[in-house]
Amino acid sequence: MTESKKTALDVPLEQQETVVIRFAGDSGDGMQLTGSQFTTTSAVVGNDLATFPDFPAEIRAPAGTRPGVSGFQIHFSAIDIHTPGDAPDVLVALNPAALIVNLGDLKPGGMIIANSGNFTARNLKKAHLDSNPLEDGSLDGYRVISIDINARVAEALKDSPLSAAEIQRCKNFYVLGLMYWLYSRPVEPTARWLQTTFAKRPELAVANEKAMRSGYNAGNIHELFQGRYEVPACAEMPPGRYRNIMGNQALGLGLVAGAQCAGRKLFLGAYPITPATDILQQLAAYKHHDVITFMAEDEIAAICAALGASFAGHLGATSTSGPGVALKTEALGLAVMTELPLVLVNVQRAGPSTGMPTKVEQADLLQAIFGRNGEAPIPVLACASPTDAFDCAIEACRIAVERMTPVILLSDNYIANGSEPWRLPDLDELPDFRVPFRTDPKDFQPYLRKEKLARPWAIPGTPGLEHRIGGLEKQDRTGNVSYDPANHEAMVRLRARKVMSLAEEFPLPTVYGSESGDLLVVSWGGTSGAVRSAAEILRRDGFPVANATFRHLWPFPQGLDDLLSRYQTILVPEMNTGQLYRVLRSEFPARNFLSYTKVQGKPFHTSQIVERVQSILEHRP
Amino acid sequence: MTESKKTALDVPLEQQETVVIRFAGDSGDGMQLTGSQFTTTSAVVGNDLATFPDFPAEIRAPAGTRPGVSGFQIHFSAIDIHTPGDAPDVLVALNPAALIVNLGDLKPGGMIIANSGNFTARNLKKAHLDSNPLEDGSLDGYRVISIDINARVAEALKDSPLSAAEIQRCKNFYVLGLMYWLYSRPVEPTARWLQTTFAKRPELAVANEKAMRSGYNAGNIHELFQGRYEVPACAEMPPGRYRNIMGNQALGLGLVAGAQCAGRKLFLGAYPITPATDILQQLAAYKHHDVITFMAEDEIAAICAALGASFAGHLGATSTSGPGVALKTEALGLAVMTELPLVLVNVQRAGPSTGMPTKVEQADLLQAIFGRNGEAPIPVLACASPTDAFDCAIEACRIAVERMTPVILLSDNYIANGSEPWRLPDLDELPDFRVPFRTDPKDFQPYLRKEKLARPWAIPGTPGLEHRIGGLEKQDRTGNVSYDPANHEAMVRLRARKVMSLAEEFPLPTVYGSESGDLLVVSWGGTSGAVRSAAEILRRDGFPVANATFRHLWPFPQGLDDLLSRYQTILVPEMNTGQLYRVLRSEFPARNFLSYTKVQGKPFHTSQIVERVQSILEHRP
Amino acid sequence: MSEQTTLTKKDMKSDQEVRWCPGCDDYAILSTMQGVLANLGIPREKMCIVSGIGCSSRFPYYMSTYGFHGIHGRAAAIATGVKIANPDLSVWVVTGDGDGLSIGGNHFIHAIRRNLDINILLFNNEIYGLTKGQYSPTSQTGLVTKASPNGTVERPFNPISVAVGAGGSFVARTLAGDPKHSAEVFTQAARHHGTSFVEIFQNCVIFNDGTFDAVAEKKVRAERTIDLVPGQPLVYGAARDKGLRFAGFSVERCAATEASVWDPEARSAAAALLLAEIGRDGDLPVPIGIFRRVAAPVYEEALHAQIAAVKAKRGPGSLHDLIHAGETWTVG
Amino acid sequence: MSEQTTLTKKDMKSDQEVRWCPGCDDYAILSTMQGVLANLGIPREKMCIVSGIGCSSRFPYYMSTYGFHGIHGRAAAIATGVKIANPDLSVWVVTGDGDGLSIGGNHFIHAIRRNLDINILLFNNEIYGLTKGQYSPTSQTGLVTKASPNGTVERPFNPISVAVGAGGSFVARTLAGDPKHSAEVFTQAARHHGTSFVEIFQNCVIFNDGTFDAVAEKKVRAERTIDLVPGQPLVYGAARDKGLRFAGFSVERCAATEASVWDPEARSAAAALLLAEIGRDGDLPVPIGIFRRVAAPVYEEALHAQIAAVKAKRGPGSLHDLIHAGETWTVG
Ligand SMILES: Cc1ncc(C[n+]2csc(CCOP(=O)(O)OP(=O)(O)O)c2C)c(N)n1
Ligand SMILES: Cc1ncc(C[n+]2csc(CCOP(=O)(O)OP(=O)(O)O)c2C)c(N)n1
Ligand code: SF4
Ligand code: SF4
Ligand SMILES: [Mg+2]
Ligand SMILES: [Mg+2]
Repeated sequence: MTESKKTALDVPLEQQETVVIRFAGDSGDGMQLTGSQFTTTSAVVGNDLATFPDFPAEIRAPAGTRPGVSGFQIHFSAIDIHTPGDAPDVLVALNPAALIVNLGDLKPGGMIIANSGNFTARNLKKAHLDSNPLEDGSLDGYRVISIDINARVAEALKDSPLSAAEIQRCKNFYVLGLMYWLYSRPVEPTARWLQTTFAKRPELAVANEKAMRSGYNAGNIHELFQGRYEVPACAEMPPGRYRNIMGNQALGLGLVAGAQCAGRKLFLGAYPITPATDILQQLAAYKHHDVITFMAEDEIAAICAALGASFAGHLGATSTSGPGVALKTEALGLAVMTELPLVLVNVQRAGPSTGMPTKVEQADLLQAIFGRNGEAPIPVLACASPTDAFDCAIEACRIAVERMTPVILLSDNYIANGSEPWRLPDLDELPDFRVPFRTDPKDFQPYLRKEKLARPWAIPGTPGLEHRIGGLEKQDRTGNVSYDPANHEAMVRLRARKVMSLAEEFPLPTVYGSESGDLLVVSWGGTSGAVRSAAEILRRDGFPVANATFRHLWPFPQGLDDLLSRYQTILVPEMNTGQLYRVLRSEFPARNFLSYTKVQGKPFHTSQIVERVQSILEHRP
Repeated sequence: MTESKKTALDVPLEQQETVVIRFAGDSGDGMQLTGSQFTTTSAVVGNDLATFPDFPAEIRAPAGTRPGVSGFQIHFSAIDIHTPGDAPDVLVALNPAALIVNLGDLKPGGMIIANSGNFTARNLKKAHLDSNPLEDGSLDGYRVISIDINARVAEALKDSPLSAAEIQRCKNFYVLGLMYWLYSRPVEPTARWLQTTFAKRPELAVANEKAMRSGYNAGNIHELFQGRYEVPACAEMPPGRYRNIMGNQALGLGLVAGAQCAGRKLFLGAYPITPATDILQQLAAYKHHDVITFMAEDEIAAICAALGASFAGHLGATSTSGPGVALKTEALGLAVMTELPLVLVNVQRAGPSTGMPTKVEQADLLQAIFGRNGEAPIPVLACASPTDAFDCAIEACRIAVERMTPVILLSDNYIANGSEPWRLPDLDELPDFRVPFRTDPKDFQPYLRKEKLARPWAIPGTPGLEHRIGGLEKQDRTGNVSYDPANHEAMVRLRARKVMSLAEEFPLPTVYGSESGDLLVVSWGGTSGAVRSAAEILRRDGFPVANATFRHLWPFPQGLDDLLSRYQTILVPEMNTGQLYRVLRSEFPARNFLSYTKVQGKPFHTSQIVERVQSILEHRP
Repeated sequence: MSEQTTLTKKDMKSDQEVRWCPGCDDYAILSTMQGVLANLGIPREKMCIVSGIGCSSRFPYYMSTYGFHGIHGRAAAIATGVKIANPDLSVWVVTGDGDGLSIGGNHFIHAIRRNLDINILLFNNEIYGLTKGQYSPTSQTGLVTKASPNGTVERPFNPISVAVGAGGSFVARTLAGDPKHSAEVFTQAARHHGTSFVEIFQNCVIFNDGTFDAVAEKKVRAERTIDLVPGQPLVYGAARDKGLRFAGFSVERCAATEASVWDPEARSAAAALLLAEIGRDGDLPVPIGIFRRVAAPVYEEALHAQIAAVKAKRGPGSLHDLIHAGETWTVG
Repeated sequence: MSEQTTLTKKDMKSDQEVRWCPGCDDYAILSTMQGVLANLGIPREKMCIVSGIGCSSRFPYYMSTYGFHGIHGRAAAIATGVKIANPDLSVWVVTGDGDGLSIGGNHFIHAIRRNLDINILLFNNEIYGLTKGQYSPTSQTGLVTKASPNGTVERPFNPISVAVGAGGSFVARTLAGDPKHSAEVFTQAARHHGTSFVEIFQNCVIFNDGTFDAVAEKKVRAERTIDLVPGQPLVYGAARDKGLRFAGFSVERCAATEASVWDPEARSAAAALLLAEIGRDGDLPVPIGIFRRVAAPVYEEALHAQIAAVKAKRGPGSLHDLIHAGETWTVG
């Protein structure tokens, strides 16, 4: 097939406010790359956006099979958005497995762009399909654009020096070009990226660019598409320099920044575990940023080494997921007793036990707040979006060093792997919370209190401050071992006060919508985007609903009861069986909470929240 | 000094309803033995009783020092009692350290029996005392009986073939004899015990008996005592055969009995930890009772081996304390996911971290209920007294095999080491909850549900039932690995229902006192005795207060809200910062709970509860 | 006991789709094990495979025996419970270099110390496969992974040395890519009475491709490995013309005729350790086969013998007596 | 760096009352260590002692240095963090046979593998002292304890073998009751560059009294132990007239004049393992002293060298650049 000469002008151009595309193919098809290129280009044209990848479960399944499908969803928009979108408007499916695995999510009437060249008998069988969905009518109701991309790429690159197999690996750029055409985006940013990335293998840069441009040109064929779309730049984005960032990345950067704000080296002790591994890997590359990563033999060693490093004057941190937190539980207690700074990051995944390691859940909240033996209070924060992870990590570092305490920061798989544009912070805006080490031996006592009830940070190497710490109960001030009953009670309450008095400095969550009323929807972590989007839609449609995102989960900010008291009902959507709901009910028994839960290893759809709220409001007395 | 010829008739005999004695001396003085002999004899004369030892902290401290003091408190009574008593009426102090460490607990005006022979300058110094309290007036306000027991024992045994050092080791029997005289108890039971115990060393039996009888006779000297006491038999004890038993012992026996009721071998995987070690040690001696004990390399291996044993058809159990539970957390999740029977016993101690390992606390409740990653519901029971531990252990075993689930049984240091008379159960009264293994391959599916939502117990070795289990999410019925969103939600809810529906079979706690009213005091675990005693005193004194002990802490029995609703206020005394209180507030937000906490590594005194209740009732509107 | 049936390799396959990466060496091990287990003369229901977490630990799902896919690092502990509870089972632990030697190192050495009659297969790919390629405690120093962008600075464990140091009674090594050799070693492991430990050089085609090529690749294997066969001389080479011999506490190359005879049953494990020390980077051939095979007391047997002795002496325990033990008295 | 001061043994004592049982061997070790540390020429503030839980793990409280009494089994892991964070410190891990080899076995072997420049003292009393006397992974088979009323059926670890198997670069053994020998070994340990492991035969007078008497008691010590001194012949006996010599992979008694010369720095650890295998129940003298002392890369040095290399190459990292990395764009 030759490139069509028809121009874009031949088809109508439709403005859309917001679009969701899911790219899906085999693990080897490069869908993540396609997605991230589309993301960058959309960012550059000024859209707001949010993305979420859908990796196959842990092990690389054989090519062509359903478990081998890899997906990437992008939501790009002319307005402010908060989630990667519910149902895709467009599903790009590079093989039968990709089609069948993702079809259920597609919007009714949505568009399917299928690589018909891969719908062979063999691939259909691998996908456990008895017949070809492109032909058996099962896709009726969708707009199906069926293209033999294999053939088109082969044709487009027939003059390339690459091997046939290598040529086929350019397929994803063909698709990318096609989508650029369809959504009226420039190919240049990607072309430039190809040139730098493959600077050492220019033939690859050339081939991929050519594939992309062929795809772009193919879009002009109006046999394929009845129209083109345009999603204008988003006017609501605050001015500034931006980059697109994933939650895990932002969190890692936040730890680096937090340690710098504290004037300490960052020591990350970690043991790999999905979906937290990225943080370790990212920081391992920051050796010139005063970051030490120690990959330990297990989670226990990881946290213990971090604690040892904190004792020695670094800012100890440890990143993991639920099963790893379980293993770190005992050492967390030691951190509470020794009152050393420590940041524990839990990138939550679906449990219990090994559960569904690549799927999202936020079911470790109760563990974070209550899951230790003895009275071992620890502040708990949760990040609400990929970019929020940066700020949360800094705040966690601040609390840790200011109060000499372990801090738990909750993220989740959805935030960790989701991405959104990040307005890059001005470094001068970052807080300075340097806490000097104790050096003066005069009247030194290791458990004497300073501001915020912190004990002094007196590190080995300092003459005259030699002292011993440990997990046995400490005598107030001296830190000597003590079994005195009254001292124990005093210390238990002191440790509690040190943490609970954070309530005084935690700000109240921002409320969107009216300051009082029938319904407040509260969210934390991975539900926040969907709740915020839903509330905006609802308010736009005239429903009197407010929403707020909680970052500070333990303790709750002072005045929260008062804030909550202004609403008749407080809806708490969660990806668990109602954990925050339980805690809120216990802390604010006078308020009227309603739990709404989804435990499917998948985030809420905005529409689910919308519907739930509508039904609540409809059934008002 | 020669034995006085004056008879008991020369001093007045006073009846007392209830008496508390604390025996205290150096670790090497044999106070535990003295206490337990006094206990047995008091039991035989028909008193109700409760005891509690006060061991020195973990390591044997040097003789004569304060940390080296060992104590044993016995409360014996003509009426039904529930605690080892608040303040002792009598303190027996064999050396200065024992006196000074225990003096603060003694009742105002209480009696001190001091071994003046040990109040030497050297011993005073070891006890960090500047002057001799027997002489410096600091004991004014107490009735001090000062006896040079060292000299008296030497004198009494001057014809014994034993060495001088050995003779001094008979001191505790001299003291015992003295106390037998004072409280009008027979010396014969102990004499018999000495004869059997030292059958192979009759010279020891003779010497100790002689020491005891000299002590007894010495009591007759009215220069020492102005009167004798008698505590009549308790008429309230239900008829039956009794023995005195400690909580850990009863719990161990309960596990043995529970396994037999289940028709399974008991497999205890454990790693030693204070105060749970006894259970392992006790069961290690039960090899002929179908009990296997496996002392593992750590707590994780202990629970994992127990789980493996359950998979293979035994009843797996694991005993530990808080820090050990922390380490077992991850494996508990695996037990939830694989749905295998498992009983985890947590004998709580004071935390956080290593805390005060020999002291009591009940601060692991939230950990038990909520302390796991993911949605991992586990039933939680708590025993309320030493003898209750037997019944609770059997119930835990029953739930574990009937529902194929891990069960957490909470005990604490106070219950574990306390003792009380146990009306021995009729073995025919024990429940029969044998659950047959699945053997029929027909339609076998490892995750198909039976009654109570349990899955079948199909053990390796059974032809035709070969299957695989593990920690990844299970497909309903087949048990195959599944990442299906709807299946996950269904399974999470199914596992929750399996546990939460226990509420239907859990009985409501017995309420003592009126069925509704101003105040209900609820207790669990180690607070139960004090609460029950306090409530009895209060009711006797006309205060309208009811009390109830909770065994079933997760889920709560059905109808509990209704029960609670009948009281204006519900007081929740706890040896933590209010953990049950928090859970109750969350589960029953409409009720009015009041938390009352003591976190001193020591149990509540009955009087503390009495006073708290009085002050609440006084401040009623 | 169910009657002995003849099993075929196919009988050992479960109905689950195998989900390792195409080209992964795990397929080869699976296939070999299916053959070996079918031929042990043990009925399928008497076999139980316990694993931890990792690519390798997916193994039990693909076998038609009883299986327990545990949690990370704890396979040996779970297997210990299974074996004690039912000594009649043929228990296999399948683990990886991460599962068995990183997080699970403690249970690993303790299982070997206790010497239960179980078999531990460690799929050593010198990488954490399942978590997408971080260096492991067996990775060679310098390995670049995402967790070690500048190369790992850690010294690796030698799994054979660790097992020997922990008192291993059966310690062996084989190559995933040599099914004949593996089958023989697995069979020997199954026959050994006590904990049998087998390190398997297993290629992870995705994250650590080719690590073992220098010794394990078909073309070089004969020259770069030497099979330790009990009672046989230490001979290797395609022509079987080369040998190794001991000289004091070192080992050197020699003609086949002068090769030392291999005795994995010697009292001392020193020679085994010496051979274990031969690395892939030197020019001596890397030993595979049986490093160590000695008789030692088996934990669950000693335990059950002790239980039987107590029972024999004291008679079967009576719950009634237990409850009524100690000082008792009657009320009413 | 603070100026070098001369420390006396008394300077090393903390103000805390020592609380071990009267007669416990731990007192002797404490006293010896106080002397050794005072003489290292290291200022007190540069010393950090990290322990787990157990009687032995109370050790840091009694020293006037920095100390961290950790949680059970995790001392090596905590010490790893301390040492990486501040390589300038002299870091000592004090642990027991339970703390270090039972629950802490994994961190133990991994510390040895990584070969940080730390010193690990394992107080081996073959019992769990603090929990009042249960058999430990080093208890002799048959030991009757409350947890093993019929005698334990477990095979013990040999701590020296475990350390050798894990790749120990310095492995030694001493007797608590021989302060001169201990002092020498501790000093050698401190001087060694890498993880120094010292097993100390330590008598628990309460729960396992006399376990080591057959070799460690003053009266028999000269005949029943042999001190492994680098470069010296393997000679022992009160008259120093007896010796050991190697014969193949075994060791035998001989006249002092025929004794083999001990080389703990040999390439292979096989000889060390062979000597470690000599048990207290045989009639060969039990080796104490230095089993192994070899140079090996030190973890924290390699790590910091790598960091320095990256810094040298890329310059000190800028947070601004890190944040602004990748594709960025401007709005407004
Ligand atoms: C407690 C816990 N920590 C970490 C993980 C993540 N994890 C899963 S497998 C694995 C390493 C696997 O390596 P290996 O045992 O060598 O197996 P392979 O995949 O290479 O076969 C890790 C770190 C986990 N599942 N659980
Ligand atoms: C997590 C945990 N498990 C168990 C214990 C109980 N415990 C304390 S010390 C100890 C064993 C100590 O043995 P060892 O290390 O040999 O020290 P020793 O007392 O003999 O010097 C145990 C089991 C604990 N404190 N923490
Ligand atoms: S990641 Fe490596 S070890 Fe895992 S399945 Fe793929 S090739 Fe095999
Ligand atoms: S119990 Fe044993 S090891 Fe512990 S202090 Fe006493 S004698 Fe020493
Ligand atoms: Mg691996
Ligand atoms: Mg010990």
